[in-house]
Amino acid sequence: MANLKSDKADITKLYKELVIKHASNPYNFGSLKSDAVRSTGINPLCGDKLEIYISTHNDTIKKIRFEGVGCAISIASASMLTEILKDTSISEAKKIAWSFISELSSNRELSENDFIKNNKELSILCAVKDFPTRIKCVNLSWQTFLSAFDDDIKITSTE
Amino acid sequence: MANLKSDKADITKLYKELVIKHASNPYNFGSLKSDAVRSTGINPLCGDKLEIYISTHNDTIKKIRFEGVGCAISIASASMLTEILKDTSISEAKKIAWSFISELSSNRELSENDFIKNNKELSILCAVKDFPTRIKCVNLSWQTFLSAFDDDIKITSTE
Amino acid sequence: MDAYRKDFPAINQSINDNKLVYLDSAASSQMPTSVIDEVARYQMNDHANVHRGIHTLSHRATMVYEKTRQDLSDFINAKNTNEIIFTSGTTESINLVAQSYCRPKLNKNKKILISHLEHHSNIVPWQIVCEQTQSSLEIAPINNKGEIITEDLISMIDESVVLISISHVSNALGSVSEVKKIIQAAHKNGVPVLVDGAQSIPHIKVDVEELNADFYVFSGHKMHAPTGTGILYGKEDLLEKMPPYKSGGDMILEVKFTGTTYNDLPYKFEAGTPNISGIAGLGAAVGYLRKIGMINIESHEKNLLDYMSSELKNVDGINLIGNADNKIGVQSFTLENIHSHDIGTILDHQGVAIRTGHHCAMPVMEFFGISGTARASLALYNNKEDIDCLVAGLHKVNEVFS
Amino acid sequence: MDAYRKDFPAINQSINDNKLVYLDSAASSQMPTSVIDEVARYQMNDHANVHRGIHTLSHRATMVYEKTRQDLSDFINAKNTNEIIFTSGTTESINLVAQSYCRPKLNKNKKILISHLEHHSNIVPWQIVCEQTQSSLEIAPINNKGEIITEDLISMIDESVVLISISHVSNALGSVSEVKKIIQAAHKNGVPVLVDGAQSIPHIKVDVEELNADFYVFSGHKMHAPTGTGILYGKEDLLEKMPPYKSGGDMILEVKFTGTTYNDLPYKFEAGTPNISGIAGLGAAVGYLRKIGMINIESHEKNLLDYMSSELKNVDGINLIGNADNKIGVQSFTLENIHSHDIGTILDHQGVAIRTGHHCAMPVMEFFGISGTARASLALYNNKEDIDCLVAGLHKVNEVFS
Ligand SMILES: Cc1ncc(COP(=O)(O)O)c(C=O)c1O
Ligand SMILES: Cc1ncc(COP(=O)(O)O)c(C=O)c1O
Repeated sequence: MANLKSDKADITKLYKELVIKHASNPYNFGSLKSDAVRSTGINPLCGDKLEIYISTHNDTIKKIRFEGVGCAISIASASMLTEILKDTSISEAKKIAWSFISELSSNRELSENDFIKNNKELSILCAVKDFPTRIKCVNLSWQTFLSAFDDDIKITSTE
Repeated sequence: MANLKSDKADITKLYKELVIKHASNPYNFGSLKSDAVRSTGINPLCGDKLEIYISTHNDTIKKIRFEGVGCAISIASASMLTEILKDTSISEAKKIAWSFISELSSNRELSENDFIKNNKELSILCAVKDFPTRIKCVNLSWQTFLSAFDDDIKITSTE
Repeated sequence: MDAYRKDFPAINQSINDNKLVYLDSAASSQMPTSVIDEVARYQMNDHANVHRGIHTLSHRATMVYEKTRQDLSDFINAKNTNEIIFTSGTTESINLVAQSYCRPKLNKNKKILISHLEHHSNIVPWQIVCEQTQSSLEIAPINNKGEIITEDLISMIDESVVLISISHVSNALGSVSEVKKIIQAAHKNGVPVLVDGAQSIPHIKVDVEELNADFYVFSGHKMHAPTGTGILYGKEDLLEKMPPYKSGGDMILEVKFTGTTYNDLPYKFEAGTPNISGIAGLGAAVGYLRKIGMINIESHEKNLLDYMSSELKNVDGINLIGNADNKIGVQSFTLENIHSHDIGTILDHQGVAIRTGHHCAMPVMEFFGISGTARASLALYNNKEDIDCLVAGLHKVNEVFS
Repeated sequence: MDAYRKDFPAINQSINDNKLVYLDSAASSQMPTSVIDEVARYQMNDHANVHRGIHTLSHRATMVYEKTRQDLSDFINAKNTNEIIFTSGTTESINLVAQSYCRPKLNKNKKILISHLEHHSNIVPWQIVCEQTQSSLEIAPINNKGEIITEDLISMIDESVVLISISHVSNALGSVSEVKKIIQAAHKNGVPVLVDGAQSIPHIKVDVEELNADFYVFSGHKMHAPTGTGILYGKEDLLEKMPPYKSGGDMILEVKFTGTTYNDLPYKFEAGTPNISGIAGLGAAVGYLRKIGMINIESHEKNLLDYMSSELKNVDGINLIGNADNKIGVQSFTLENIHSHDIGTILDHQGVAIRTGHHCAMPVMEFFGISGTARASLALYNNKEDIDCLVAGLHKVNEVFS
């Protein structure tokens, strides 16, 4: 007979509170036409593939969309990314992306970054730190976003 | 300080009783001219190299010589080989060589082969069975001899 | 077979406060204590470099190493130990054949023939060698059950084919290919066949002579031995004619700057110091499998796979991928609207370890129009309780996503 | 350093009724308990396939594996872990560079430059790739002390040289080459240098950045880690541009029959399931060496080598081969009229393990006009008593042959 004790609360909590809401109905899902910057991200472990489209005006991100296939966590992360970075300046957006990625690789319980601390959903998403195999799923969209502004790298891989 | 207990008696015995006598003054050392069959043996582990020259008449080995470099055990074995196989028929010589080689790979304490049993020096040389890393040194000349009559193989390697 | 569970320390542990249920043996299997102990024993008592020394430890190490070669030769019924080449794994074995056997024979009029069912390790080395030689790589099709369509493959065989390379058992779907039939057809056209046995060797009795395979390759770590060990079985006359792949110490007779003479089989293909402790463990693993008996393992796993496939059907929204008539060891599946990674994570938190994603078989995923599957794979130590845990775990996944 | 002897189970045993005196660490060194235990611990608790799974064991295995990469990166002062490629050993590392870096660049107007002092593993791969590409292999000379003649080597460098490949320390003679000077001269001509560090890494502190080596290669089993593990260090910009060597699982981003995209560094060069348990042991070995401190190891061994070389001079008929001004780790010698194998056998029967023969360095033997030497080699666990046993054993050899 199956011998299952109770789950750690957090994984189902993370899914139920945040991930499924975004993943089942992601924000800004779709593409932009050819004048937008386009950046591709791949996670070779899962075969996930993400395209992010960014259209800017006067150094501000006016539109941002994504499409692709991925697990609920990576889709949710991309959905949140588009919501958060829309209407910010490119330099501000890059700063947020960098802080969030480095937050995920830190050992801190609670973020010291003001932006992350003050964003409820990002704070919850940080709980993925407890599931290290999935950090790359969260990372994928953020790294793909950053590589859009780096001429050398056009395909991002999280491994 | 050095902490040496007594050797097993046999290794020095083997050297002293048999090997050094042959190795320091091997029988039939040298080459034969071009009409003789010539066969080369190599032991890649040690870089040993042996040439055996055989001249036959009416299916009988008339002259047999060897030259090359090798450890005392392999030189002694080659020296004994030339003494034993000289003046025997080719088929008899091959039989002796085969029996001796298979004797060396057997687990028997005492040989069941009459020829080996009756040849005092070969019987002593069988003691090399207790030093398995050196069996190939003994084998080299016998295998090289056999390969002289096998058109496919001209270079014998004991590894 | 439950009696053997206690031999595997790795499966007798808790993960995330649950008893571990290890259903990922197709990726890498766990080792019995006898293997782990033999590795440690070797390292504590017998270790030295092989083939190069005349002192006692070097002799012992060589004996251990060569005994495993003999064990493997017996295990797969090779003609002799010259046909058993030690490699670092299936991947290296295939690369060796691609570069050493095929590359010199390939040109723009020649082909390599594989199937749509292959693991990346049995695709990419062929893509590369075909590119290097401007030859073409032909892909035999599969059907909706996930089986190689044997007649189609056979109809693609002609004299321009230098080698056919197919898996005995698919790692993604568990489909057992009609290897013997394919080999017979290939040989009628004078074409040799490499069989990728990575997924067959731990599960069924393999007899290379009866199959008449020209090359048969597999990995130690999928048969309860340490990683970093693998086998290339090849028919002696083929191996004899092949140039070395890697070069260095041990694979030569004589090195001069004017030219080098290679050593005989099997050493010609074993350049450098090999994975001796791993090979010691591989010998112990073969001993363990022979003690239990491959026939017993096969029938145990067959029952278990039947049970698993039928129990899984009770899970809401499940779609079983791979329904070959002859299937062993693994069941792949998807859940409606739930990505395989999410399944994997939620199962892991219940102690159930399965594999998710493309299983290094992207073309198979593409064929089914999916990005990946969840895959539960079996080994001799699994039992019905493991499957019950998997099914209960999947109910939980559905609940989280509901 | 005697305190560390107890850490090595293999050297605390009897051979042929004598205490083992292990003087063959240059062939393969013994493992401390911490390494043997880490391998077993990994196998009992953490084993699964790496990089491919999201369940807990797969994550743990990946962590163990990648931690060793970080440890090695720190140990040799690489810029980052992308510069550390896991291979099965020095031999494979050299083959990889020969085939992947050099082969595409070589043609009949190009050269590879090595020295007369090299191990077969640093000769034969170059002979083969030069033959494959009709390019030439140039050999820098050595002198009677057994040293590379640095000026002569440097004078052979020009733009037609695609790569210089030399050993940091000779395994046959212990000579330390002037690697830094050679690298500087090479770089002036835009020529990259591979350093074969198989015999340096267990004995001295290696800093690839300070040396400015382009490639640095070594084996785990010579640094108290398991066999079947090795490292290719390469500068990131060089590795980036190189095509893969082996191919298969893990080294790809995407496989399609229309074309395959390779993975990033370091995975591009790590096809197939790697030797994970061996790598776990390698991490523990690096930890062990760092705990003791390479500086302490170096000075201990230096004293011991001086003692050995001077004590050996007391043996009748001895001829020390290799008298480099800067020498570490090994002393080769011959005894008048006694073949090295006979020396080896008689020593072994007194429990003294040395290596005899050509040490996979036939050209060195040829240079000195001999077929082989006896070679005693040191590791951190050796002491003066070991050397006294060796010398007493050699007196016995002379007595047998008298
Ligand atoms: C200097 C040198 N290079 C290369 C090698 C080959 O190393 P491995 O056999 O571990 O590949 C060795 C050791 O045998 C060596 O001493
Ligand atoms: C069918 C098949 N072929 C090849 C491989 C590659 O094996 P390895 O990674 O041990 O080289 C695997 C396992 O991953 C496999 O399942």
